[in-house]
Amino acid sequence: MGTKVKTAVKVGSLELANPVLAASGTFGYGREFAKYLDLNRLGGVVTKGLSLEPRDGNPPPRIVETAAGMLNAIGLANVGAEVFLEEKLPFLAALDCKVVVNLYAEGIDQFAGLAERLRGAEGIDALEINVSCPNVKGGGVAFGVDPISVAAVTRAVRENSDLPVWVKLTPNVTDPVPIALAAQKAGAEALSLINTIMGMAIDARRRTPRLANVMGGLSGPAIKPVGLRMVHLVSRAVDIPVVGLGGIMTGEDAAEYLLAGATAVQVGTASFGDPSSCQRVADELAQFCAQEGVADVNELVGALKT
Amino acid sequence: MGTKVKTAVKVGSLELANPVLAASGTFGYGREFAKYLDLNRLGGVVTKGLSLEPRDGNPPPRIVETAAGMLNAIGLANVGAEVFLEEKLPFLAALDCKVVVNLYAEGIDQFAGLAERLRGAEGIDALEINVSCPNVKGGGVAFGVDPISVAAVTRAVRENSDLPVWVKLTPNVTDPVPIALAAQKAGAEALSLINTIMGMAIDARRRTPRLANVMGGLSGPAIKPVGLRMVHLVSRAVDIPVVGLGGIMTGEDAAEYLLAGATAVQVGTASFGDPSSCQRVADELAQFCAQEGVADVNELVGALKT
Amino acid sequence: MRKYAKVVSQEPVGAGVFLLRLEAPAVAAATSPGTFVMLRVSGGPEPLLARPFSVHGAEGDHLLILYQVVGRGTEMLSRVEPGRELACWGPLGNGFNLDCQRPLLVAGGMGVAPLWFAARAMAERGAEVSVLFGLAGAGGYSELLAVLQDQAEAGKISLSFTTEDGSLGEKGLVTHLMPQALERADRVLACGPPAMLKAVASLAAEAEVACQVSLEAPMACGVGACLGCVVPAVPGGGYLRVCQEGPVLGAARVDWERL
Amino acid sequence: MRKYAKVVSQEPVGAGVFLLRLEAPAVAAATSPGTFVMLRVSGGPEPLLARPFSVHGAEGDHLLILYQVVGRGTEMLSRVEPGRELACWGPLGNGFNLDCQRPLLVAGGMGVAPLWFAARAMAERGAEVSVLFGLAGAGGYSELLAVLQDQAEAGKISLSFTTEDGSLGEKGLVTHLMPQALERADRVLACGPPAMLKAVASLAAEAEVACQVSLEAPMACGVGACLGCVVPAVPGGGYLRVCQEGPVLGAARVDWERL
Ligand SMILES: Cc1cc2nc3c(=O)[nH]c(=O)nc-3n(C[C@H](O)[C@H](O)[C@H](O)COP(=O)(O)OP(=O)(O)OC[C@H]3O[C@@H](n4cnc5c(N)ncnc54)[C@H](O)[C@@H]3O)c2cc1C
Ligand SMILES: Cc1cc2nc3c(=O)[nH]c(=O)nc-3n(C[C@H](O)[C@H](O)[C@H](O)COP(=O)(O)OP(=O)(O)OC[C@H]3O[C@@H](n4cnc5c(N)ncnc54)[C@H](O)[C@@H]3O)c2cc1C
Ligand SMILES: Cc1cc2nc3c(=O)[nH]c(=O)nc-3n(C[C@H](O)[C@H](O)[C@H](O)COP(=O)(O)O)c2cc1C
Ligand SMILES: Cc1cc2nc3c(=O)[nH]c(=O)nc-3n(C[C@H](O)[C@H](O)[C@H](O)COP(=O)(O)O)c2cc1C
Ligand code: FES
Ligand code: FES
Repeated sequence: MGTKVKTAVKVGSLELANPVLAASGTFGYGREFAKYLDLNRLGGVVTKGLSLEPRDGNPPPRIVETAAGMLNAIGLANVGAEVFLEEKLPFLAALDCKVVVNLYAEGIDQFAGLAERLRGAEGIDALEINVSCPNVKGGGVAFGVDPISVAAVTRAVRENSDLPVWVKLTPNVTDPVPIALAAQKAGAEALSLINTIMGMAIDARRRTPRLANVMGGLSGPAIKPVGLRMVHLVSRAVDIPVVGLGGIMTGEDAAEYLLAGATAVQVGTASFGDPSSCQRVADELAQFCAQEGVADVNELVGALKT
Repeated sequence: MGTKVKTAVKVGSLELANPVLAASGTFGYGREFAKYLDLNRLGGVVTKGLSLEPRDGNPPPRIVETAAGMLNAIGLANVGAEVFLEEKLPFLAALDCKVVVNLYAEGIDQFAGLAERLRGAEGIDALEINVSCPNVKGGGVAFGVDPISVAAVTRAVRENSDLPVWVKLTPNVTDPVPIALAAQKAGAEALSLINTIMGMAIDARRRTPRLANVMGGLSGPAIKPVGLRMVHLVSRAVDIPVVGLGGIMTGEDAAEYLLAGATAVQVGTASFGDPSSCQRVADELAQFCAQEGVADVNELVGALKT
Repeated sequence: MRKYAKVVSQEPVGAGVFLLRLEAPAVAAATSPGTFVMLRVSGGPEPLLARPFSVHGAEGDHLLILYQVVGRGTEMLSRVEPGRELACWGPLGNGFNLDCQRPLLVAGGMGVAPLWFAARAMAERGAEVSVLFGLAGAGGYSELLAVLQDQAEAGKISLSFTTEDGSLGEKGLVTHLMPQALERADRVLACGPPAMLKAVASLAAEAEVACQVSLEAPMACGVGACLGCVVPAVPGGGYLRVCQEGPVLGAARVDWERL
Repeated sequence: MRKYAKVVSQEPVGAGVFLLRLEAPAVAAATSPGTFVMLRVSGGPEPLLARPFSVHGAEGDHLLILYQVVGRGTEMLSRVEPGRELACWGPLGNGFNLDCQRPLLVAGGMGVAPLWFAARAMAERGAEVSVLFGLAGAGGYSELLAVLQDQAEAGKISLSFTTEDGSLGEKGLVTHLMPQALERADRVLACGPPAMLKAVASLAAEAEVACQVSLEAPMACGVGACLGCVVPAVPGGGYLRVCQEGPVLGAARVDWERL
């Protein structure tokens, strides 16, 4: 690279070497991508949504490509806390980059129990609460759309953990601001947004939904305009940092999110079309700064002229 | 074509020769496209959002291309009711296809006044209330996200008109169903959905929004999964017909909307990339039916197997 | 109206500029200098919108487009092979007013594309045509410039250059040549970046010479329906659609302050 | 690991099938029959995802892919010219178990792509390889079939055909030939449409011959991260990732009822 751009950012109490994290659910437990990029060069890795017990997830088909995007209905399949702590975390803990564990549960007590289960585990730097996963009935949407529930979940995790708590918001709401404020008040150190947008795809000839779950979450470049808007709205309304995501494919996309008000960004679906995307985006962002005469990436944060 | 597929559909009391209408705001007042297709071959034309008085709209730039979509912030520029009735409607009235006038106002009294102003005008077949335009403060979103307001506006238009009233819903809500039910209860004959999804685009090098209005509405193929889902959800919840739209580019896209539960569809942004899109989609839909052994397009409506 | 045009040939003429020749009989027959067409290369959703291009010339059934690669639409266009059909509709918008004896044409960069069509048409009708062509630098443009110079000589068009880096003609902005040229002119036609057009409009207004400018704006439909392509108007405020009331507008109709 | 591969050549072999030769030394060195690669042609957002393709062969630095055009990704791939770099990562997934003496390979359609790699590798090691290749019809496939037949002869592979329309070999489904062929076989390897694989698995199970199938599933990442490519598993339910636990799976591990 040869550029001297300062790339370190602080998301609440957490210092990242650069603002680019891998997004939950699109990067497995990190190791899956180890061959294709240098994990130590990332700002951080957010792991696949973790629940207390292992989950099989939804029946296939679980994914379908759409115009400049994809739908997924994985159904939060994951290895569960025990296997995570024993088999997945040690690899991540040995990395230089930060490790954020994305949490999923179906009730407030379960969230508390999950946080408790992870308490003291070596190598976790922050928890990201997924109140927004649209795929599972009973949890998912119901939490994320209601400020009171979001606050309750946030508090439950905070009270059972010593780690910084990030809350990941759903875009499937009329107004994300009250929810963001509720999370902030309940002690979130940062807000991640956006999760996927609910959608559906149909096979017209077979007359069937293309996902076994019928509905799924839309991600990828198609949703970038929605993510940028929500990050812009929310970051102006809250006093805590925002981690922006949705459709980031390039360093310039990342810069757009920073300008909109994000302190850091996550790269999700892009990792599928190019497994080195996270590192590439980080490199391109530094290049962008160098080209634009930006000495410190923090200068971009919220610097949009409106 | 040579196919014998029956294409006529009934949207409430309105009979359309085929299920494909041109969507509001993307087809001007019809005449603009007369050179590029046979307007008489469409199911109908929905005119640009009309207000009582002429509106200049937002300052430029008003549009920007995004991944498989575009953002617009036209700001409901239109000629106003008087010019519409005198200069635009006569051309439309002479067509075989149905003419639906999309209404925009900033308050309930204004909606009532607008409906009253159009009362008795020759050549209008239905009114479509735009409670969902996301671009103008004071009206737009505020109405469309609240079932009580939507019901009030619907009633106001109904009471001041003899025409069928369609209500066009916004996707920018946590749940469209209560709003749909409110519109139905207030006397809507049909529901159109979806309008554009709120979004934003940023020029990272200039550090400015790409739209003068900062926010705009996302349309095009990028949003098709969102439209399909909302049509599916709403059509199962209401007893009145749904007119589906959002990202329809081809006859197969239209078939997907019908399967999801729409009785008719509108083609919007597609007309920009190909000015004959509306007719092409109607033709392709008939071809699709012929290929699939569907004798009557109504067989597709809601025929999704879930 | 046919909405397709077949690519006859496509020649790079330097600096990322291409001369595209399309077979589009109906458009070619109906066009006049200043009008434009919408071209769409992709059949799929990316890029979604068609791109507007001025008509650079019409020869029999052929339509000429002179364009520069600036983004992915033009990049994709530059890779299209002869024989391919492109979605193409037009001619759109109004044309220049060619009814004058000593027109002064002021072109900035690719603004030369429509103006050259006008220059040749007016020269053919016997007008004394002067063209001022400003570029940032002539580097890379030699092929295009040679073609233009040949055609200028053949067509008795007076052609002068300015470059900001002094690599060709006078060093500086194209407007530097205007005061003198305006002395003889009975109409100014201009096309180029907004800042240039603003300066041209103000010089022409001072000299009390009628002035038309051809404007660019992002377009979705090209046919007056989407209201996406507007520029601010005077008097009375409001907006004009570049695709419909324009792209050629009397300089006095444009609100240069709000542009 | 390099994530790019250069297109060396690309030959149409009939019926929309192409033989693609890529320069991808690291992948070629590491691959084995049954593994696959992810290929992405577009640089932009459309199509967004990479496409999985089995490795059809490896020759020195070269990787061979045999694929059929079925949608826009493969269509775009078929238009790629030699010299172009494609995003390419792999080898991914596990391989076939090649450790047997009298393998029976059952291919349906493009399922022949990975199986042929396996067939040649096993024949080279001295196994008596039988391949049953089923197609809907041989129409259009003559070029591909000629190539395979040549290679079969050279490699001492026994190759039999079935077609549903009877245009080549036995008329009917490829499984019709299996009962007899199974008598001598010590392992079955199969790749093709799910319904065929289910039938193959059940015939092999009846005959008590070990059976591996190579499955297809929509994939996003190809590396085990997205959990998008799962198929239902037995015993114990749950799911297996085709890209990670597969694409080659013991037939007994797949829950054919839920597939
Ligand atoms: C009436 C008119 C006539 C034109 N004539 C010519 C011509 O003769 N030769 C030529 O080289 N160029 C001409 N242009 C500019 C040309 O349309 C743009 O260069 C082209 O649209 C860029 O597309 P892109 O995909 O390569 O760039 P991108 O930047 O990727 O395009 C993104 C979006 O912005 C729009 N856009 C970008 N630049 C412009 C622009 N300058 N004007 C309008 N929209 C723009 C695109 O259409 C697209 O919607 C003309 C523009 C207009 C409005
Ligand atoms: C492990 C594996 C190995 C494969 N090996 C070969 C091979 O050697 N030769 C060959 O011709 N084909 C092979 N396929 C199938 C090949 O991946 C598809 O034909 C291809 O993805 C179709 O892409 P498309 O854009 O042309 O089709 P589209 O239908 O436009 O694709 C739309 C989406 O569906 C997915 N998709 C469509 N068909 C399939 C399929 N059969 N399997 C998985 N995803 C699919 C695409 O990847 C894409 O995400 C293999 C598939 C897998 C999973
Ligand atoms: C296959 C897939 C699985 C995902 N799983 C999770 C998850 O477990 N938890 C979560 O919070 N978000 C999950 N997401 C959402 C992403 O983290 C991200 O918010 C979303 O995809 C938008 O970003 P993108 O457009 O960059 O992908 C998932 C997304 C995809 C595509
Ligand atoms: C430029 C533009 C202007 C629009 N104007 C209106 C309008 O005046 N009234 C309205 O109800 N919808 C308006 N819409 C929304 C469309 O009618 C349609 O709901 C939306 O674009 C989604 O459909 P599409 O993806 O097919 O374009 C407009 C859309 C665009 C792109
Ligand atoms: S481009 Fe649509 S009105 Fe001008
Ligand atoms: S394709 Fe992502 S896990 Fe298999």
